[in-house]
Amino acid sequence: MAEDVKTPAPAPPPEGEKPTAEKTAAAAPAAPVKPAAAAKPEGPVPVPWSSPLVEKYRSQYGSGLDAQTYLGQNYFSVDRSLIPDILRLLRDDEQFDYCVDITAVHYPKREKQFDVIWILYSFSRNERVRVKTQIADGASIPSSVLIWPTANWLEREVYDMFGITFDGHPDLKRILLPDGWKGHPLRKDYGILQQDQEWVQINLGIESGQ
Amino acid sequence: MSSHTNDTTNDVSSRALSNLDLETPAKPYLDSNELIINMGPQHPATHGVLRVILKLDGEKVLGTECVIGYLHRGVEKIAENRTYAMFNPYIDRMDYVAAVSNGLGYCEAVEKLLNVEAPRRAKYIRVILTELNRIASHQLWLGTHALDIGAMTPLFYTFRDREEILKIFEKYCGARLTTHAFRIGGCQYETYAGFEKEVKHFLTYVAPKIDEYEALLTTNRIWLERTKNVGMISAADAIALGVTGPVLRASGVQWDLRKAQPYAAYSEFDFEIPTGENGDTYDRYLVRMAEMRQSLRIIEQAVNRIPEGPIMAKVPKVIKPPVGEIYHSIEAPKGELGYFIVSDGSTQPYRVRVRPPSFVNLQALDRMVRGLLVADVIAVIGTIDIVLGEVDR
Amino acid sequence: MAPVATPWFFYVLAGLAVASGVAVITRRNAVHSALALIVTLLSVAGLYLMLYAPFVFAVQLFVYAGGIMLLFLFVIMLVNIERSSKERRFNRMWPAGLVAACALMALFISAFVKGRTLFPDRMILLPESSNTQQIAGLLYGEPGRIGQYTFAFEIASLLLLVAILGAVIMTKKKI
Amino acid sequence: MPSFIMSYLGSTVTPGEAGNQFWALMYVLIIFAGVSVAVMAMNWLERKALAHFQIRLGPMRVGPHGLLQPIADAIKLMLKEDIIPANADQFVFWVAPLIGLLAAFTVYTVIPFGPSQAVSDMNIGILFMLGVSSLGVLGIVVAGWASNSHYPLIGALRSGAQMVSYEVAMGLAVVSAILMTSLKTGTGTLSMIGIVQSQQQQSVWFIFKFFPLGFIAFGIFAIAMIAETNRAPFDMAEAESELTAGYHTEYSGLRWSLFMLAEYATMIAVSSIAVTLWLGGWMRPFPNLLHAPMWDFIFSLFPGLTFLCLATIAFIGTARMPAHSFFRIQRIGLAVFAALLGFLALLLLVIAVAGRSADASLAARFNEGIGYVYWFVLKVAVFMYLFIWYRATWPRYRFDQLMRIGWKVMLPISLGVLVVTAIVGVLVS
Repeated sequence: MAEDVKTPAPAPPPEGEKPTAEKTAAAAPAAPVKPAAAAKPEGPVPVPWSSPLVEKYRSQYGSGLDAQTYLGQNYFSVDRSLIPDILRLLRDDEQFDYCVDITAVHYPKREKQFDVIWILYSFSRNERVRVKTQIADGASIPSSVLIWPTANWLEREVYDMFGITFDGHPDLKRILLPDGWKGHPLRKDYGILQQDQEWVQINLGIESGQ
Repeated sequence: MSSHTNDTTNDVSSRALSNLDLETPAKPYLDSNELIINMGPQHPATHGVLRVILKLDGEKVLGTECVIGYLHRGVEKIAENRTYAMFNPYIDRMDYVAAVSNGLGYCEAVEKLLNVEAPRRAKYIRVILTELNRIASHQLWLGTHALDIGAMTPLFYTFRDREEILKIFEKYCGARLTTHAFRIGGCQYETYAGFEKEVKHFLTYVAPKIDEYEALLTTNRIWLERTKNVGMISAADAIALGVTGPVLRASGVQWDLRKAQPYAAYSEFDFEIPTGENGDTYDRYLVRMAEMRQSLRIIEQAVNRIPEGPIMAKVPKVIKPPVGEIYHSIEAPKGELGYFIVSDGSTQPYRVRVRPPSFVNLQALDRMVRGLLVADVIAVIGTIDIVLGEVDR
Repeated sequence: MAPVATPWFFYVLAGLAVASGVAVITRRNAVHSALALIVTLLSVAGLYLMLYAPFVFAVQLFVYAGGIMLLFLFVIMLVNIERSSKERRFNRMWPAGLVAACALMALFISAFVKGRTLFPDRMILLPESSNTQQIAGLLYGEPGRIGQYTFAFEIASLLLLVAILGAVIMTKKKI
Repeated sequence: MPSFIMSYLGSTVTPGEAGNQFWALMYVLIIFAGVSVAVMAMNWLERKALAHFQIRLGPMRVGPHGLLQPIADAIKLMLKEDIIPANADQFVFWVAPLIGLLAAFTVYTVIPFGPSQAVSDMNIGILFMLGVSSLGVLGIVVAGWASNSHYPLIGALRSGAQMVSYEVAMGLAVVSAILMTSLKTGTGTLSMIGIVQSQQQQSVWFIFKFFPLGFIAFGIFAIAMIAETNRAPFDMAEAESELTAGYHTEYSGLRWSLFMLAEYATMIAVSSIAVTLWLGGWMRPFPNLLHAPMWDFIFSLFPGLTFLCLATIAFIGTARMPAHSFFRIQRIGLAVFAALLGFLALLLLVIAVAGRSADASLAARFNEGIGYVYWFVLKVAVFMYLFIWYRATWPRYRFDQLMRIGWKVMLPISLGVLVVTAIVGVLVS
């Protein structure tokens, strides 16, 4: 797993998910400047992010952690096993006291299908950082509700939309969709017109919600 | 309460209540049963289709649980099936009372992803419209909040003045509410003739009107009693719960993205960040009132210094950002509105995540209302300033 | 004032009082019983009015029908109606109650028949307008004279005050 | 027949006291119709005044300036489906609005529109009023319970607790006014007419008696009566934004309108108590200073002049209507209304002129009676306007704050005023 993340791949390697994305190799270090369209002076490239913080963590965790900067935004790609520790450290030692968002991205073609992303902010440093990890479908991830109470609803939403379970979440259930709904709509294999017909028919008493 | 009155509701809501960690008194003193009340989704004061399940002891709130999602439209899913430009109008439908702010955040995020920058004149136009929208949003908030607390009249005053802003929007881009004012790379429309004059006229028009709202409420004894020390949230709690916007500032945290991480042209303007002390409903009211005045200041500077020049950057007809991901956030009237966009190099975003301020702020409701009374729940829902279109997306 | 108190009024009011009194103890639903009790109280208030005792009538209205019954209703409303309506209405003591009621009735009848001499032939009709003053005179005394019942009246009000305080202390967890 | 009518018009006591059953019945009918019309007018006035407070126009469509709106509303409410929730207690649900309505209308038997213009002059009139109006809360509480739903139940509990609490302060304020009645004569009175007459004897409205004392007692009553009628800012029982509609959430159609009727009738009734107790009831201003027959004549012109004013306003409204055929019917309607008002004004002025002499002629009696009723209604109307004004201006109190004010502020103050009034009264006499 470490190898996956260590390669300085720009975040999404969605091999062939869309026809246009075909060309994007998973391990393309150079920014994909292939389309002629984007007439930019220089293609932005994720560059390694070096800072005392990164050095510290790298020495501590070694290969499980990788730090990059893309368009001036810093992010860690960390191994799934490091997740609760590194988040806690970031909050306790580095004052990333504000969890802006928790979200996920689905890459169905990948072995570990999901990226889970924490967007953190530190009031004292006025700095943002993203923490990313990859997990497989059906795998669970430790909840960060105890680190930031705000994670409660955010994790529920990720669960609702992607079906990623968070261990230790006090009340993991659907938040936006009704409780009995089947399917997780933000997965790529969930069609945009798709619905839980059964739920609609039983609960709304209509044939279809379309 | 008599079970003949509440049995049915009990059954419906028992599952939803499962996470209410309610400390029931060890030994009930006199036999006082708890009452479970369903506030909403059809309720005059939940600002849309929010359902709050209240667990009450008499009128005292023991715990709440929000049930949301009645307005879920799958905006994030839609984004994955639209091009970048096509998705822009959908953004307006989230926080529909601050559509301009939404659009600003999205356009800037995509611009960042494309690594282009809007021209300076476009940025100024954006700032003027966004700040006008902030005033409109706060006015709408004030009217409905006051109505929730029982003062009917401010609602009509604020709507009268909000109308002036909507007229400017309408003249600028043809729409009043879901404006779709900005495009990726700048603005589509040049300002209409007399735009500056009308905005300036609005500034002189609305300043005394804000005093008028304050005259009705700020020193009103009933208003003070209803809002002071109600729905308190400490700065530490607010940060831990991810609360942003006026709610956070009312708790004493002087943090505003316009200052902390300036976007658009905000670094060029002189304005202050109003903060409160107690983090109660009254402070949030004061902060928003002060913010309206600060917005007027920003607009005045912007409209006086608006530069000439192009309003659209060089953006390809077909927007195809390079592979990568970006998080960009702005200070929407309700708090930090963030867009996390993942591009796979195609014309459609691979993933758009909206970080809605209302959604996150609403989570603090439970913390704020425990131990208060039913009437305070109304006041606190109002003071968080949620828009259900944004909470449910 | 011309007398309007015809026997018909009396029979109607008395009948209403008895009928609703019976309803009070036979209704399964406690709120219905309470409403019937209000009708009883109002009928009795009407009887007071017929006896040229308007002050007592007003107090009956104000205190019993208005205040006390409201509190009754408050309590009853919070009781589990469904459960209580399934419970047995009378416990095993009802024969004793019946006997007691019959004995009381016999006492009343005997007092009415035998004890006619005990009562004055005709009540002295006080003018209606001075009824309130008469009561005040009894309770507080005329000018320059302490009333007969002043002390008892004040004691009673003190007792009530104590009862109120007791109720507050009992229900309030912390004061 | 004229002699039959005269038989009472010549009398100086109320029909109840005179044992005149025909006139008592007439009075009951007149008052019932009058109050119903007043409630409708109040409904229109509230909507219009509230709208103008709030920079709106209010009803404009049904009749000129929405004048027929209350009638349209009444018809709509009568025709609406009358829903009884399946789980409601049918009988109690049915009887609850009637309790409130009965209580609200029974009070009017003792309200004195003039020294003889009342159904009856009970010698415990004020107690009767308080007692009967305290029955009104039963209707509300029972309605909340019978609806078998949460919001109505909470609304009912709130309004019950609220009304019981404020009745205490209200009663004490009333007692301090009653104490004042005993000052000159030595014996006080509970009769509504007697209270006004004692103000007449003492040549002062009780609001100005022992200056701050009467005023404070009046103030307490004026606050308590708003709470008693569940009006803003004390409208906790039907707090729209909290309890949707409180105790009448489940009611619809005619039953709901009965609640409204009862509420507005109660508002008028409690305002009448305030007017009777503190504002001199039917007395015109300054009867003691400006008592020359000339002044009597000038004041007797007031009713006619008021109607003349209203007629003028209506005429101006007619003239200002847009000259478009769309408005023709409205214009005609408003003109007819104005003409009607003008005719009434003329009639009143004629009566005032004809009844100038202080003899016992029919016109003089009529003139006198109109004067009494006019001043009484005018004072009550001021209170009605205040009710609207409060509603437009203030936010709503919270329930615990309401209770705190009732028990911890109003009750001690009213007790204090009572005691001080008694002491001052003893010292003065």
